[in-house]
Amino acid sequence: MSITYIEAIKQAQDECLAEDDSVFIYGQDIGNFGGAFKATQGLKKKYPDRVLDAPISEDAMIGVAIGAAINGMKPIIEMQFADFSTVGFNQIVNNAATHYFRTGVPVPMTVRLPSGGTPGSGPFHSQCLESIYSHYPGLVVMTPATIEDAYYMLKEAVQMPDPVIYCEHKFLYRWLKADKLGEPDLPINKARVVRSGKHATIVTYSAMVHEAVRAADALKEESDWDIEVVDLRMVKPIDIDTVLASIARTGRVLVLGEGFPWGGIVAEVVKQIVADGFHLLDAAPKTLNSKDTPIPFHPKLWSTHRPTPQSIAQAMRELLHQ
Amino acid sequence: MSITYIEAIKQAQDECLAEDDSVFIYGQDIGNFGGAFKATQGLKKKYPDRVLDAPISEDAMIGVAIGAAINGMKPIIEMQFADFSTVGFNQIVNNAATHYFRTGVPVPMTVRLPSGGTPGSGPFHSQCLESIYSHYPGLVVMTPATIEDAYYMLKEAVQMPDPVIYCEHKFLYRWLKADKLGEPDLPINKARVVRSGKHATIVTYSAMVHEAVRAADALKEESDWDIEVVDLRMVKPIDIDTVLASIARTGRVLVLGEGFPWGGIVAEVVKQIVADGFHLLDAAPKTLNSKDTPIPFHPKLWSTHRPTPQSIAQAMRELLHQ
Amino acid sequence: MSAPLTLPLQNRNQAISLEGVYAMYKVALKSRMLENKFSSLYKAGKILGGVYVGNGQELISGALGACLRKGTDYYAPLIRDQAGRLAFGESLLDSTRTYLGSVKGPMRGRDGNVHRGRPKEGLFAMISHLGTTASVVSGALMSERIKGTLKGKVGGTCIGDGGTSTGAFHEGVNLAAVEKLPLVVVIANNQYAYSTPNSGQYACEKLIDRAKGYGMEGYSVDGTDIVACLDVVSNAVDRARDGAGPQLIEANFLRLSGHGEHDDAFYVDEAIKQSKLGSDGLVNAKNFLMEKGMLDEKKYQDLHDSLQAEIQEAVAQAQQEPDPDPFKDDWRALSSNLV
Amino acid sequence: MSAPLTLPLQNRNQAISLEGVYAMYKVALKSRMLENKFSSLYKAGKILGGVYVGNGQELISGALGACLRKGTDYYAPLIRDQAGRLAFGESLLDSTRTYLGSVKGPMRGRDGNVHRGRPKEGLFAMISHLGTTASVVSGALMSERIKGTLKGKVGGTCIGDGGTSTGAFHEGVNLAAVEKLPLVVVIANNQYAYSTPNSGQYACEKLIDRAKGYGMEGYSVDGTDIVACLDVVSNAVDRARDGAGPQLIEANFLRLSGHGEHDDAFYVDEAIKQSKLGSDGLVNAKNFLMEKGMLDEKKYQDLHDSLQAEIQEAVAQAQQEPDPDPFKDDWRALSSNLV
Ligand SMILES: Cc1ncc(C[n+]2csc(CCOP(=O)(O)OP(=O)(O)O)c2C)c(N)n1
Ligand SMILES: Cc1ncc(C[n+]2csc(CCOP(=O)(O)OP(=O)(O)O)c2C)c(N)n1
Ligand SMILES: [Mg+2]
Ligand SMILES: [Mg+2]
Repeated sequence: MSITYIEAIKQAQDECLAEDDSVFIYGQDIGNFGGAFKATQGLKKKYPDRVLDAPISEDAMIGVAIGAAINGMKPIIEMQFADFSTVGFNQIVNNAATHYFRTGVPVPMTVRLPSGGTPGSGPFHSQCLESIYSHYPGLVVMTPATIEDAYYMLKEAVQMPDPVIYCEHKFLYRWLKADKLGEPDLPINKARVVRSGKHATIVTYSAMVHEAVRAADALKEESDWDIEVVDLRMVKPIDIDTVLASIARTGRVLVLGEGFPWGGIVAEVVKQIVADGFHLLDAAPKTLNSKDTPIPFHPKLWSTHRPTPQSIAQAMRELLHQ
Repeated sequence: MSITYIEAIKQAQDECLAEDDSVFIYGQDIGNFGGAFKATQGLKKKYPDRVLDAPISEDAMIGVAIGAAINGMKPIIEMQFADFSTVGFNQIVNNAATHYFRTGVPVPMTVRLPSGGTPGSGPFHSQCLESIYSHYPGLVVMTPATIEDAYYMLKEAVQMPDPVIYCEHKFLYRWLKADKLGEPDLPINKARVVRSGKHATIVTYSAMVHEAVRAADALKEESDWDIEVVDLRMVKPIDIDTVLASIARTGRVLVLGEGFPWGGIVAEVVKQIVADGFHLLDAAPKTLNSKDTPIPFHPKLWSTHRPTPQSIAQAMRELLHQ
Repeated sequence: MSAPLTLPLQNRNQAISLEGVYAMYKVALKSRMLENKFSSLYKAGKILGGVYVGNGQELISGALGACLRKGTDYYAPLIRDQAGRLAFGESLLDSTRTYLGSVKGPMRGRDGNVHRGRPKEGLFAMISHLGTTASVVSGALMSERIKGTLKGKVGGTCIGDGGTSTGAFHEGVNLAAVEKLPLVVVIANNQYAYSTPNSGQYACEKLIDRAKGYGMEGYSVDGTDIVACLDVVSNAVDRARDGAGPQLIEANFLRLSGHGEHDDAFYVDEAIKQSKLGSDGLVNAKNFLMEKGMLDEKKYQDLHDSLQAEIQEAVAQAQQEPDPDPFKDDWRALSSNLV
Repeated sequence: MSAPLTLPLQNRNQAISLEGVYAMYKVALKSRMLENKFSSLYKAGKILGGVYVGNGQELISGALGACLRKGTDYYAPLIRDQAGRLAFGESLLDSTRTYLGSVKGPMRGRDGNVHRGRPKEGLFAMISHLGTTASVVSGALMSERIKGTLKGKVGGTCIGDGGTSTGAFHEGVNLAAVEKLPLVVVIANNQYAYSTPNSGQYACEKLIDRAKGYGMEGYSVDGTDIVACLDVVSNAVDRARDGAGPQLIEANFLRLSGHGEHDDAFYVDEAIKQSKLGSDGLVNAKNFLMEKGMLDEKKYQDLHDSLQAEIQEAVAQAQQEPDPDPFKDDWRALSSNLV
């Protein structure tokens, strides 16, 4: 009776389909085959008319979702990998995202993006696109880091009247396991203090939440630093109040993300922190992202390219000694 | 014998074609017709084999540029509007941008993006995409604000071994006029202090440089504030040293951009400022961008949506009184 | 006079009556006159954005709009589909208000001219990026199928010769074929995409040669012939409605104006202008109706004057309506309340 | 034995000799054996990424690679083109080094498995996003035209049945046709795209029906027949080289393995497996060569053993080579020095 992160996603979709006739899922190999990551396994059998295989046409898949959503449905689009959503990019950012503002008619659709790095996946099966989508007005962007968030946030995403970019992290799919699904503890638009501390704060999201906690544990062990970790959960909009409240306690902050270092969520969080919490800061905010190169294939390169508990702990040491 | 910003672009292309047989231009309606903005007018006649009309296929246009660049050419791609480059997005960010890192073979191509807002152009003919492209490793992004930069930067872009996203601002096309082309005064990777001051700095780029200068002039007149204005010129990579040197003089900074407010160049500049110049700051860095909605069509909405000399001056007053 | 026309096309369920042709002509003429008005307003500096008119496209565009049923069907018009919009039932005011930026228009000043729509009434609001409509309409039709309400419903959209070069169009049309959706796609082949002639967009003999490659039924039609347009389009719409799957129509004619009102179209081939392809379908239609006794100069003048008055009124009303007020506007891109 | 085979296809400039068929068979067999090796290494946990093999695709893939000339032509292979790569002249070591992550491989550990290439030698390095190669090869060919050196040169690329649904593929192929480029596009129709059968990708009868719609010459070929593959591909390549414009080939066969080595392909239709389409082209080729007296069991065993030794050596060498060192790697995405 255990549950993993990917099973939580499947269960959420199953219940969405069961509870609401206007929900359907569309994506490549998601029917009989159950999806590249098995997030829809068994669902085609239960809901044969609402779990549909798509041709390799990401642009058109998003177009279909838009037309259906305008027409009262609540489509879920599964991208086979987040990286391939660049092919549907135009329909997402220019059509889905602008529709409500332009016409007053909302577009309740959810795009599931299997995101982030796993060893040996290389430059085109490892990307984090949340920063790119967050840049555009009209999109909600979620980045669940736990089994419960994966489940509850997806269920809310599907019912939300706006287009939601739901970034599920592939590394967490089977790595996160629990005996059972926990209760919801927070509205989805609130950041969560995952680990409390007093010397510094790490603000992060998605898989990096777990790396941050490891780094914090190591620093506790190593030199008795108490590091607070805040999980943003939703990266657009951002619950900056929870972030600022944490910094009010600690005075120091590292903003951490797995994606490319230029612009994006991490820079945006820093921008918002200094805009409203400059006086709270005892030291310059630090940031950590991947390196500014494509994501390398070889695990030895990959594990240096992205932040690790070691590189996070090192950044924290620098922050704490500033 | 006067010259405009768009004529500088045309002249730069003309000379690139004349001086280097490996340069060619590819884009929609750029041949006989001379391009939607006349940036290639007359060039087809002079270089009939190297000024080529493309079908409405932005993805394939970029693919062509990649194949040609790998093969020793230096293609210039004209997008009819920056907004349409979202259709070629995948080839730009995943193919062109990753190629050098993956294979060691550089891709010397230039993508010209007619960018930015003009009244009545609406959500799909007004966008600024420099923030999106800057996010990706492997691209150089230029945003010239003057006639000279338009000219000299384009000439360097074409000769650069990397893919360059060259964002030319449509509002400046005919609005900037000079008697003649000035001499180059700075390497293209250096930011320029456009107006010196001592009380605060505005860091910006592209058309907003001119709005910032107007706001600075107004503040001088109104209350004798001396505002320094720094033009980034190239937004990836960023010359943060010149920005920090200015802040060292003024202690206060507004980072200003025309694009959407979430993430992007403006947030990145703030991130870099606080990382290396936190101790220089007498007040929290401020930022100003467009509103976080699609770009509205109606000039009355549009002129409130984007930063104006008035809203910039207002932000500066708040910054100066912090 | 009300006897149904006998037309050569096979498989046609409906006969086209002379009354039908006349009704369609009125819509096409109204469209032309409305756009002429926009064109003069543009030249007088009274339009805020660009103006892209459908001169030459009125017959094929109007035919599609006329054959679709508002309230039942879906229609995703493109930039030169003023006639189709009117035929589908879009009001003059929706058009004038959008061009003139009235806050009372369907786009409330947030978007302009050809981008307008009323998605809740089955009239989609296009984005500029070409090729994106086929998949959107397909999505609406797929959702009808899921709901079990598809039967008897049709979706229609239009694409230019140039737009067929987009990957988005290919993906959308192919998907509609895979799903066997009742989608009618009109390729309005006006010989140019902006300044680019067909030779710069495709290398096949006729675009309709692509129908087979998509597994669609395909038809060519002379876009300057009102009867043929009505006939071919109504046949295709009927077949789609009856379950024959997606339909592709290529209509050939010439764009009788510049790409937009800023463009003098110096590049248009004189030979095409002089050919049958270059003839004005509206003039042809008028002649046809005169021959058939449905129209004479007096009746035409009356029709013209009454349309002019209608248009004038819609323009005047939009002009006196308020602009959007940036300080009262609800500047929110999301409909959820998350902050 | 060295007499040229007489083959039914028209317009063929070159006769296919039995020696040619045998040479091609050797390449196809080597490809199969190499990929079998990768497959076992994968199952033993010794490969860092995924493994996607070309079982079933060797003949058509190898034929394209064999007909292109390294040093003159351009070749953009796709995921199942190990055979084409070998035929084009890619070394075994380039392959093993990339799969095994050796820093000495052409991708230096930065990219893996099927993404490798040597762009400066005319062998392009694919990205994962399907459909993007046709335009890239077109760009190389256009640049040859601009330089005045196009004559006698050809570009070749491959796409899957599923990949034809991408907009990128449509744009690239259409552009090649508009530019009348000497591009040969092989559609490797292996009946499935991952788990999706052809009925989920297209609604036309045969994908080659699209050739006419692009204005390309088109050919169908049985992908399990070595002689037919060589014949059709060499004909198309020759025609392209001679200036006949872009060529589209659809080869039909069955993917004889899962999508990747992680996939047991439970969804593959038993009836297809049992049909001629589902036969193993490599077995067919072996039988053919035995019939023609070019091969006997002894000769086959010798061939097999020598190929095995070659492969073993290339694997062993790659395995003992150093991994990339993240601390010595030149972490720069730009080749310009701007900072
Ligand atoms: C993807 C994309 N690229 C470029 C444009 C710019 N553009 C607008 S209309 C047009 C020409 C369209 O030609 P066609 O499809 O033949 O339609 P027509 O204007 O002739 O009705 C172009 C290139 C666009 N709207 N979308
Ligand atoms: C644009 C894009 N979308 C999705 C994928 C994921 N993907 C990789 S291979 C594949 C199936 C390809 O099928 P096909 O083109 O028939 O080639 P085959 O694997 O059968 O050789 C898919 C969907 C991709 N690579 N690119
Ligand atoms: Mg046209
Ligand atoms: Mg396949």
